[in-house]
Amino acid sequence: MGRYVIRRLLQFIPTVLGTMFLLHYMTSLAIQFSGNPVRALFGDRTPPPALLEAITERLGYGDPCLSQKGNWCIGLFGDRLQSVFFHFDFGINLRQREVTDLVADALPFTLKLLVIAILFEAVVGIAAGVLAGLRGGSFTDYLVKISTVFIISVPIFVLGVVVREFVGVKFGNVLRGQDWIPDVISTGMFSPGFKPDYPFASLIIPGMVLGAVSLATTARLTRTSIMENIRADYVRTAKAKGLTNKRVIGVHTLRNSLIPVITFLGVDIGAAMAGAVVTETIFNVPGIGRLVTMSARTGESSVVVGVVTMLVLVVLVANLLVDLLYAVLDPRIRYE
Amino acid sequence: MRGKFLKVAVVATATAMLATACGGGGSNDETAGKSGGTLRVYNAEPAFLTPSGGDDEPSLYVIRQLYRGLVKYNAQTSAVENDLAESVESTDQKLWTIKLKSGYTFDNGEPVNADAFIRSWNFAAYSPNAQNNGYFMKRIAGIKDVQSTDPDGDGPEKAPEPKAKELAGLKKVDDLTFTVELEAPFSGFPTTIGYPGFFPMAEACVADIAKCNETPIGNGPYKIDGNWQHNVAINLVRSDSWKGDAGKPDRIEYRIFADVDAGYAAFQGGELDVMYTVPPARYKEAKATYGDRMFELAGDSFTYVGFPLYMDEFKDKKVRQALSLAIDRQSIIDAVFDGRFAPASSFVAPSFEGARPDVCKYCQKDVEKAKQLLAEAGGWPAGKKLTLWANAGAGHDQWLQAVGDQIKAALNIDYELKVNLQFAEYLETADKKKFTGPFRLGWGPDYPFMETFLYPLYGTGAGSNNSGYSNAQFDELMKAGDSAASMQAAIPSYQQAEDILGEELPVIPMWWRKEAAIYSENVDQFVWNAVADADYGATSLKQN
Amino acid sequence: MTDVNVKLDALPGLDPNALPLEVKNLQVEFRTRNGIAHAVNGVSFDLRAGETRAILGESGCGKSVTAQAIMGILDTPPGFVTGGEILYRGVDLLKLPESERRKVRANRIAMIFQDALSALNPVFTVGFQLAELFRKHRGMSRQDAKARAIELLDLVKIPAARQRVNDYPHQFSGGMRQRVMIAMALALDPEVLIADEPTTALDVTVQAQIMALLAELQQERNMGLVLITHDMGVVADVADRISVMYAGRVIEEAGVDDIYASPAHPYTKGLLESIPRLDLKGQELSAIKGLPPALTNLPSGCAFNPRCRYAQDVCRKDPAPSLLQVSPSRTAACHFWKEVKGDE
Amino acid sequence: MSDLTSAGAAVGGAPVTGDGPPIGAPGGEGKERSASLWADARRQLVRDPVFMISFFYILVVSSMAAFPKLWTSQDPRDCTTDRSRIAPSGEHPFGFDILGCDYYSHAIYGARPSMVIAVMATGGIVVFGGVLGLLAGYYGGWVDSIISRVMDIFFSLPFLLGAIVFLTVIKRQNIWTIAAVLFLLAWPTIARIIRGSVISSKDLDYVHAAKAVGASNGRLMFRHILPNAIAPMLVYATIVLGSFVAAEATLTFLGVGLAPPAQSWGIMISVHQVYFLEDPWLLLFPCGLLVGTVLSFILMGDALRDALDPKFR
Repeated sequence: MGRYVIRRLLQFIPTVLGTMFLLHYMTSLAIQFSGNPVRALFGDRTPPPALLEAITERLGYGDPCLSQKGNWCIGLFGDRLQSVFFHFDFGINLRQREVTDLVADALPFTLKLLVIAILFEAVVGIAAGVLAGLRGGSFTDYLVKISTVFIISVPIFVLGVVVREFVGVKFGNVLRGQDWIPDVISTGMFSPGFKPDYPFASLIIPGMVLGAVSLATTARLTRTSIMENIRADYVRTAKAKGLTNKRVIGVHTLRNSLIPVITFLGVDIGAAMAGAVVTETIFNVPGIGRLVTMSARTGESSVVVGVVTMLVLVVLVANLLVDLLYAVLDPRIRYE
Repeated sequence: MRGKFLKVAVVATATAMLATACGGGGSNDETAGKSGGTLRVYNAEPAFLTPSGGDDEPSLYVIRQLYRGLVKYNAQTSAVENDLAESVESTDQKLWTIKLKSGYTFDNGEPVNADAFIRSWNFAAYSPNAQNNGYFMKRIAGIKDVQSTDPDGDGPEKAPEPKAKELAGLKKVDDLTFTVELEAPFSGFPTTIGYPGFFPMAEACVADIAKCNETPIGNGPYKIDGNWQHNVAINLVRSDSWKGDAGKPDRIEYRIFADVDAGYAAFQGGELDVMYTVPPARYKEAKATYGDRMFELAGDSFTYVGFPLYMDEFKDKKVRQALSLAIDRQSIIDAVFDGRFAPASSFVAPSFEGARPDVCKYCQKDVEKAKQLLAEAGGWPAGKKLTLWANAGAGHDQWLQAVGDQIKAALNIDYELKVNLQFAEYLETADKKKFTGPFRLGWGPDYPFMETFLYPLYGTGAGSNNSGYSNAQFDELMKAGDSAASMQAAIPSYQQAEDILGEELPVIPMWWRKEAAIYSENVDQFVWNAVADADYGATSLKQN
Repeated sequence: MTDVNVKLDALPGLDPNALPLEVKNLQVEFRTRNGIAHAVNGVSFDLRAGETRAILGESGCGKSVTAQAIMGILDTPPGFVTGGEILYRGVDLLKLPESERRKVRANRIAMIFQDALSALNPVFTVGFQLAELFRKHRGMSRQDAKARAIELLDLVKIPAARQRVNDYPHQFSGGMRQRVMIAMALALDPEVLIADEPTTALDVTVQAQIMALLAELQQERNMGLVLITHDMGVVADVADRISVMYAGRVIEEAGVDDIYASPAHPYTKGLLESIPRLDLKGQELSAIKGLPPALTNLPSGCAFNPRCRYAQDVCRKDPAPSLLQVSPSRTAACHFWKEVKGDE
Repeated sequence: MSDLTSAGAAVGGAPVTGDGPPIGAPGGEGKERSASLWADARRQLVRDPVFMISFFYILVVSSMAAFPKLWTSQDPRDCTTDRSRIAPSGEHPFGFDILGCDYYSHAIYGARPSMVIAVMATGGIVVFGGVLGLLAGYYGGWVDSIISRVMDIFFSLPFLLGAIVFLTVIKRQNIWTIAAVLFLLAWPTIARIIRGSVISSKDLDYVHAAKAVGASNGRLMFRHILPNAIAPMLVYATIVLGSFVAAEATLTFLGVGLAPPAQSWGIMISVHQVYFLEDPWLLLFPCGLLVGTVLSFILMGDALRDALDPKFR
């Protein structure tokens, strides 16, 4: 196991470097071909060249390779690697803030959102999947099947906007009109978006929207998995052992059925982080996804490279943990 | 990012509208509205909270409560009134003497004296400091020496140190007096210094500008409570060190939204007291829902379609006039913007002193005349498509498409849209004069003075003259206005210059943005400053 | 748990002197999208204590379904028991409520499955799976249950039981896994053991060991054994009585010697002829021609008639006869049993 | 968004770790069995109403994309702001959009970019991902190491974030670039699926037999090993088609997808979503078409999987 982990960690190195270089090259190309992002800061008015240059220099976009189309900017990449790995310096954004600060500001919100989303999709998704899987072909099964496919089909931004308007604003306003409902519910949970006064409660609904798509997948996966396992020989053995139905399902079926589901949930962390882009925009959550989108839009390559690199690391570590968890859950798998 | 800098003097005619619209408005000497309470307002994430750095709307909204400058603008008449200045005077419009009132301090106890202003302006102007508002120091003598240029353009060498660290045009006379020498006479100088880029900064602030950005050291009626919570909130409380008229609310909380729709949802959910803007698509709904709690005012943000005069197709003014005549501005405004804009028929914001309607004779739809003018000009090259340019991701494609549709219908010129450039690339294209067809751009005034709408956009070689327009007579008239004895005296020259534009049409004026703000039932009196927009410090809350 | 120390004597109608297992006219059908399959169509047999009853037949003939129906672990849906009786010491299991029925399983009637690898839960140690029986049925503590699990592994002759109790099923060899299965089945001292093809997946040498072990344990405990198999060789070694099944029916029922000496049904005869015999080396093996019929679409008349060399019109028109008495101790479901038998 | 991962996971098993029971459980009897597998599958699918309805719906949408003139004679570019947001009527069943263009013809013409993007990107990942997966699985060793590391790079980029970064950087947002970005970020999934099933079928007896009689590497890969991997790939490809249709809309909403004057369902939805309280039909029509398409692809994928996977018989 130990050797396996070390090997996997070593494999991270080319992956992370590759990802960083890919991002570096893409963003360098962007500057080479479509111009200095600093220029956009001034909008309609043309800045004095001196000022433009000074700001460009300060932000690290002054490297001459950035004005030669197609240049790989290897030197700049080297500098970036050096500052990232030796000084933990990811550069600054157009507003001259440290990327590490930006991430530190944004991360807690995204993490909270993720926790809520993953919990929601795990609990509700697995429950729905188990219900449907145990009663294959029943009404519940069809209900779960159809509603989950439907959720997957609706673009998440439509879902988000509809939920914000109807649950956050319309329904929330009804609740806010009732005195007996505690504030944390009426103005916290059912608010139209993130609220600093209720940093957790106001993220519940956005988190649920974020988790909705994966919830559907979780439910489908659980359902399929349960249906496969419920017919498995060892489940029959468990029944033949005279165990109660609860134990046959709860211990002998579920444990096996949840292995792929848990794997999915682990991998989904990365996807959910990306999905947070949409949710965070709609519900005004100042998280990582929004940070990356905005930076990409304003062409802040240092931010994009820095933040996405960090996210990639998170995804890689999450994947490794999932693989290890997989080995714990399924003794047939041994990594050596 | 279409920055809106200063807000403009509302002329007498607009005052009446303002008065009825906001229920009496509120200038500082009026004792309307009681003080107290917490005002929760919508804001986007500011770029900077320092006077030298913040040049975008969200920044200015915060800076104006944290800091105060030499002059301020009357909420209703928008006339320039002294704030920290005792007097701002000049005899030749070139050398200005500024006297300060005594007794004002920063929140950290430092005095607000002549040094504070000189320090702040020098800091902004010195190019290695990379301050966005260095742009506004461009008229002060010696500006070239504090800004360095890269000798080989974008080449490998770094820009050298500027020749001087300080602006030669700024001279301290005594603690409360200093003089400002301009590069060239400018009669409108007193109006410019009410812009936050000219607000003073404490020594401690300039010493550690990054820290000052997170925890501003202001000199205004409010001070920050805690730090700038990026992307979340900025909370201000009333400052005890402020000697002027105190702000009405005890506390101003700026809630930060990345998406205006999300902000509107929060307003609907009762989480905000003021939104200084309404999402365009929700304007109708907001008007219906909030009716008397919506404040509207003709604004001064200008949207135009520029002609690339460096292209042969657009050299003949009749072609330009014909294209302008083909457009039904009101219809586009109604369809795409729910009426949130006012059609433009001039080049200077209607609210500005000296502005006149219908300067442009070709800004009303008239298909017959358009066809005739185009025919006189020799027609449009057969088969050539008109390329319409706009930057991507800002929703301009919608209305530009409508413009194209109308031109196609009226003049049978087929069009294509070129709307995929991000703003930075788009602006560089503009700077390099690489547009291949009419292009969308906007303009907001830098100060409440006609000149700001004229010279920067149409003066020969001026910074934002993206059309490449050049007219000696126009330049001459501008110069005459700049050297006029007073702001009033400058107006006739400027008006003549505008008339030239009305005939030559280097750009097609499209529309002026209408300001629309909404406020909640908690608000007792909402105050909109004609120049500086929503004035949160003057807005009062209902006291229970 | 509720089922601590179940006293099964409390079962209503329990008659200690009745047979440990008696199946009467059992009917099972599978309701599928393609129609109803009559998987078991009137199967009857009985089992005495200490006796080994073999149920013989090709795959798909309903023998495993019969076993599952007896255990009450049929997948419902699609499988339904639609008729007949399953009597444990005089008590009809089919009439018991599920909670009572559950207590019969493993305690009174236990089962061994064909493929021990898939029949053991891959994610739990064998110790856990053994101990579970004691904990849930006998209410033992974890430690006691584990001690019993080790004893059981010893009983089925798994070397180093103390260490292996913590291993997972996939860490055992095929034979060892089947021993674990046996241990599990015997854990609660059942009176009836149903072994569904217990050796099919194993090497011949291991097969013999397992069968020997089963026989030994059966004798020790005077346990009734229902051996379900398609392997005539295994049957000859261990069975006392044989029921031959075809297409959901028992078509011949006799003592092991009688059947081997003179089968009374053409199908049995066919099966015996298809066993390779050393003494007939060099001769071609005769196999039964054709394939077993689909249960959803049985041929009219006797289900075996398309493959039967004795078949005549009556076989094609009339349904196969119910079991005819061939001798006092044996029956066969063939109009022409005399010809079949006499042929030999 | 998790659309893609969900598609991956929806195929069953865990595409990520590649362990667990091999998908499709290659039996070993080779071509004979696979022939009957496909025949059985076809028979089962034809009788499955859900599959047939979905299939029919996709046919309809494809015909809109291929031959919009079949469905409408209106020119979607014939717009005038005088007709802005007029509600649906008999003559104009979907009404008019904010620029006064006929919304029905807009929706018909909008099918093309959505479908073309999805089809191109899916085709790309099937071919490219399939070949790389095959090579990695078949040769193993350093070939596998290199391909796997490259897969890791793209796989570890969260899908939506990666798309945003690439598309904002490319700055030319048209059908080609969007398809290319979807392709770039999605091919590793299919490569993994193929790699997994190649590895598990590489050791099958008939492959050894073919090798023993001297079949070339190419023949072994394409004639003997690949057919075993087709079923899971087909299921995944069908579902991913749906995900791509949805992804186009989401990218457009985020401002990195197609932009007007191009016409696509994504543009229709994201432009009009702000009006959904006032004129809900502006959102409902394109959304309905889009959801129907995605739904159909997913249901088809489900049905295919059920038909092709012996476990579900």
